[in-house]
Amino acid sequence: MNDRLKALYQKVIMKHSKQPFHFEKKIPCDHIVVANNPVCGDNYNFYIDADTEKIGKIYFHGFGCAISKASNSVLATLISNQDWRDAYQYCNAFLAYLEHKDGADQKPLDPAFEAFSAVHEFPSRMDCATLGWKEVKKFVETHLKKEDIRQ
Amino acid sequence: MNDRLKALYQKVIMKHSKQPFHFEKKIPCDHIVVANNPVCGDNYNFYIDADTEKIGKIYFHGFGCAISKASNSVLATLISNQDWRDAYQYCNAFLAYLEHKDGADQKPLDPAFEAFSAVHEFPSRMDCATLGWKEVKKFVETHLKKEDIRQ
Amino acid sequence: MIDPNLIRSHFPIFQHHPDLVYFDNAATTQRPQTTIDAVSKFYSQRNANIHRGLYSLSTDATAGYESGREKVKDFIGADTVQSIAFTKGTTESINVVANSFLGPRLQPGDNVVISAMEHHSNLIPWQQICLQKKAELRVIPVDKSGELGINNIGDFLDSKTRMLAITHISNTLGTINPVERIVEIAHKNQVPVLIDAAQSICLHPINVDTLACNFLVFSSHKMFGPFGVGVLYVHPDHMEDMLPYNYGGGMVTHVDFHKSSFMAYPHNLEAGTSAIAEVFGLSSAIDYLNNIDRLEASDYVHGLAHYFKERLAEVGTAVVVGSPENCAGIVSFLLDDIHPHDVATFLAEENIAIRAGHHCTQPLLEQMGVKATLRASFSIYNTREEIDHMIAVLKKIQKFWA
Amino acid sequence: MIDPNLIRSHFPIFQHHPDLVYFDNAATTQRPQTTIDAVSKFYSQRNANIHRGLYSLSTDATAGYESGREKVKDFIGADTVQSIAFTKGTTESINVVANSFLGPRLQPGDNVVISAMEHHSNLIPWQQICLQKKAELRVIPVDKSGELGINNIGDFLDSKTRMLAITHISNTLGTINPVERIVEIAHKNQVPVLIDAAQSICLHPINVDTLACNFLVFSSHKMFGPFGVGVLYVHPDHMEDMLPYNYGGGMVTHVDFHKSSFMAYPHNLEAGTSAIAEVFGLSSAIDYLNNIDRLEASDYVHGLAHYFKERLAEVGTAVVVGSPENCAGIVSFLLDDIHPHDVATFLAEENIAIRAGHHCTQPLLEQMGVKATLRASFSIYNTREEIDHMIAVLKKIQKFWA
Ligand SMILES: Cc1ncc(COP(=O)(O)O)c(C=O)c1O
Ligand SMILES: Cc1ncc(COP(=O)(O)O)c(C=O)c1O
Repeated sequence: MNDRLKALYQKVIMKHSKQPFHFEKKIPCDHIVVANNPVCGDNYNFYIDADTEKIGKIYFHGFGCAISKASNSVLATLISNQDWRDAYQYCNAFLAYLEHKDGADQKPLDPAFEAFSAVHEFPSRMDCATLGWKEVKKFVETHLKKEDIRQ
Repeated sequence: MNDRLKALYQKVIMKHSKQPFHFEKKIPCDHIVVANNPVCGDNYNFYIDADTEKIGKIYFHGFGCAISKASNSVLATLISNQDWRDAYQYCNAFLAYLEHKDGADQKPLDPAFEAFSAVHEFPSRMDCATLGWKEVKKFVETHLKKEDIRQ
Repeated sequence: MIDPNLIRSHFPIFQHHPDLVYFDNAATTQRPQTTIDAVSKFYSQRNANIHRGLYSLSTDATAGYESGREKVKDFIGADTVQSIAFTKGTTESINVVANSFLGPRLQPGDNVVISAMEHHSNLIPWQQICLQKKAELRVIPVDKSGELGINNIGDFLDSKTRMLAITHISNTLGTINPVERIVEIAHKNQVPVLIDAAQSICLHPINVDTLACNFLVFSSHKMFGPFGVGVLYVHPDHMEDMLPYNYGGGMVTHVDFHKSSFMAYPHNLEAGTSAIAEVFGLSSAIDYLNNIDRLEASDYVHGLAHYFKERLAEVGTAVVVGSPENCAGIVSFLLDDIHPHDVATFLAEENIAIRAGHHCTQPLLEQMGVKATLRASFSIYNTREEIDHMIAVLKKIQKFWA
Repeated sequence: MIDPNLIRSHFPIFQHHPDLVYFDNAATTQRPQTTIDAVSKFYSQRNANIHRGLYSLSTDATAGYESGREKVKDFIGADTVQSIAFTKGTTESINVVANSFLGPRLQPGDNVVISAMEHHSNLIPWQQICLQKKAELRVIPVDKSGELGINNIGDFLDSKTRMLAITHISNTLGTINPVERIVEIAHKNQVPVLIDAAQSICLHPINVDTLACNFLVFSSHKMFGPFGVGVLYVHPDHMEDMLPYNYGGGMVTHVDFHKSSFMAYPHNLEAGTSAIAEVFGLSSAIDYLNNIDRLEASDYVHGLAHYFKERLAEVGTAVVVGSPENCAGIVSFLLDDIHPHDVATFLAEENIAIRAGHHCTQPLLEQMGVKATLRASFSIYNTREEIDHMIAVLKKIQKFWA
């Protein structure tokens, strides 16, 4: 195993992928967010409870590689029980961290992001790590827009 | 003018192309044979009188280059008033002569063929010289087949 | 300043055929060494299929292919890279728009408007979809000079017009159509516009953002790029309307035996393995074009056409077909009543490569009252000396024929 | 005897990446120097558009392009060169047959038969035309070993069957279908057969005359030739039935504004400028293939697959997906429950290029009860040493994952 691989498949990732957090088809729930990558076949559902104030528990289930599973597991850990705006900020920060946007790779918003710092070196795996975050971000965004309109 | 061109655009060809034989829309007639090359736009009609015994006069009219016009003019000269089988033999011989088939370029059936001996060196012009002959040959062939069946 | 001799040195065909006078650029351009190398370098060093590979050759090929899309986007000033689909060429691009966009929205009694100077590729696809849907194909005529009556274009459009498809530059007469004005008039009538940029893409800077056309189509092989690839630009407004054209690998989200769902444009139009190496070559051709001043280049080439027409006046009864005021580097002409094929054969013997025929514009020639023309089309590696040479040969032909 | 090291020396990618283990040949093969040179030589020395030019570059390009057709004809043992149309690739060829041949003769209540192991490109075109025409798509299932029950094929055919479309070799499982038997059965039922030869054309000698199939389709890029070109073979019986697909230049006899007439097959299917340089490259690839003993070559490659499966047995819980008796050089497998993408990433780090995913056969994988596989596909430049290396890496991955 070379160092690049060791950096990608860190202990944290292996652990999350083998024992993902909240990995369960949690039905009924308030919302189901689908994260589907037709090119590689990754296919996850997020089962999300939420009220107007904040997001509740997030469960997820589906099929995909270790990176995607770990990334979604971290998502479920971090976003569950967040206030909507915080959730949005977390999603943004995670994506910016991975994409090295504006030096965002320097200081992760949450130390849990660091497990994914090596993904950037594997462009073909970026989608694996970001797919779930992107879809959940879209979901949060839609909610926030509705809020804005309502206000 | 190089020698190749002089060989292609011989006096005989220039004469036939400028004063083509039987160049006239001769209607009514017994048969009209169309010779049309969509790639280059050559477009001729042959106006043919014929009975069961033999072909009568052949006239032609249309649009095309000097080579095609000369070739059709020679056709009208040689095939007019031929017996069907002789006409067929002439068409075959002309095409074989131009295509250098089985050494057919050595001894032309008719000295008039010789004016076209250089066309073989200009592959892009072969169609110009052979189009009319091919279509008239098909026409003669169809007649002969009907004859064969009748007999 | 365009230095044709410097440019000539970039195109290996002229090393191989030092005497070649290549005046058939409207049919296909020659390729600079850089384009040729980009293709062979791809095969020698980077070759892999794209989109689904996890190894570095494949991710690298994918990135290169997608950066080709980006390069095309920048080259034509598109807003988003999603607007760009790779096709086989102009012809396929137009067929796609006729079938994947127009077809489903064309009702009996509707109409489609083209001009009389369209290449068969920008005529027959519309003609056939109109026949199929019982719609009307309307044709804006050309006048004797080879121009469209721009002031009358509005008269051809009405509330039933579903598309206006028009060439930027006539491949036969060289006419440069005022596409900005045309798009404006069409949009006033709520009519979407497809611009056939096959002849203009190489040397005429085009910005789809300011031009505001709805569709733009062109071929790589007419802009110093490889054969086998072309572009379809679709304005963001219509991207969601584009149905798949071919079905197959690489354009689906989910497939089962009895139904499939498809990716969004442009991917839904790129079924099967793409012309990957060709996209690398096209990228390189765009780099080449970005390194020259294309306004100067088109001026230079228009100047050659102008010079050729001037000199042609010396050749007795030679006549130019069409005399558009705004004219690109393309000239159709006739030499006395000598058939164009005969003239072209004589010219070919002197290493002058020009076209003779209908140039895939049969109805246009019919309108102009001719059956075939000689066509000289110039590019940046051509020179006035080459034109002088051609004029001399034309005079010789005329003498021989007299 | 196949000497993989000699063959390797013909493929410049291996000079450039000496450590590359390229096991993704089912996606696209690598190109020998001769193919690459044929393309760049065309552009450097012979470049011109074809069919309508009277100067020597163009007549020479035309002759070369048409001799490519002749070469393809001989390569597949077709009766006449008129049978061969050049397309963009397998995917386009199949879409053409579905639309230009089948479409007009498919009535509501008719059916089309395919197998469960078809690539999306040989599935969706039939599925969509069936949906459009209210016809039925019937699917011959695969058994657990990845084979079709050949004895049952007759049961799927009846008097309403208008086409049987089937792959020669499964791109996912490597299954070699007994196409001769299948054609026989179909013809007994008066059903025309399309053979998807995308995976077999490279190393499996095919003779359409003895095979007697009605259509054969394949891509140049999977047989050491360039991207951007493929072949459609149509049996002489059906040539007159083939309608145009794209409309444009080069496929018409006469055009006026309101109606056109078209050339006969194959020219009516080659609208627009063809992939000319690519046909030169394909010709050269066929020369390359004609210089090796393809029976030996396929034996060699099948031997590699067999050896790989044997050695894979050592790797604990690795499982091969499908176990067809007659198997080409393609092996799908899984490593424990590690996701194929993770395995492929590990392999890529050791310069081993293999695919992971559904290989454009989603419904097949569903039938086999898996979502994605690893796929190793071999060619004549691969060696047992490379396989040994992969096995060693797979063992390392397994250990790391444990
Ligand atoms: C069996 C089979 N059919 C069809 C195709 C499609 O070929 P292409 O992508 O070259 O059109 C492929 C290759 O991906 C294949 O393996
Ligand atoms: C104006 C115009 N439109 C369309 C085409 C067709 O382009 P292609 O043959 O590359 O598809 C051409 C070139 O022949 C052209 O000049």
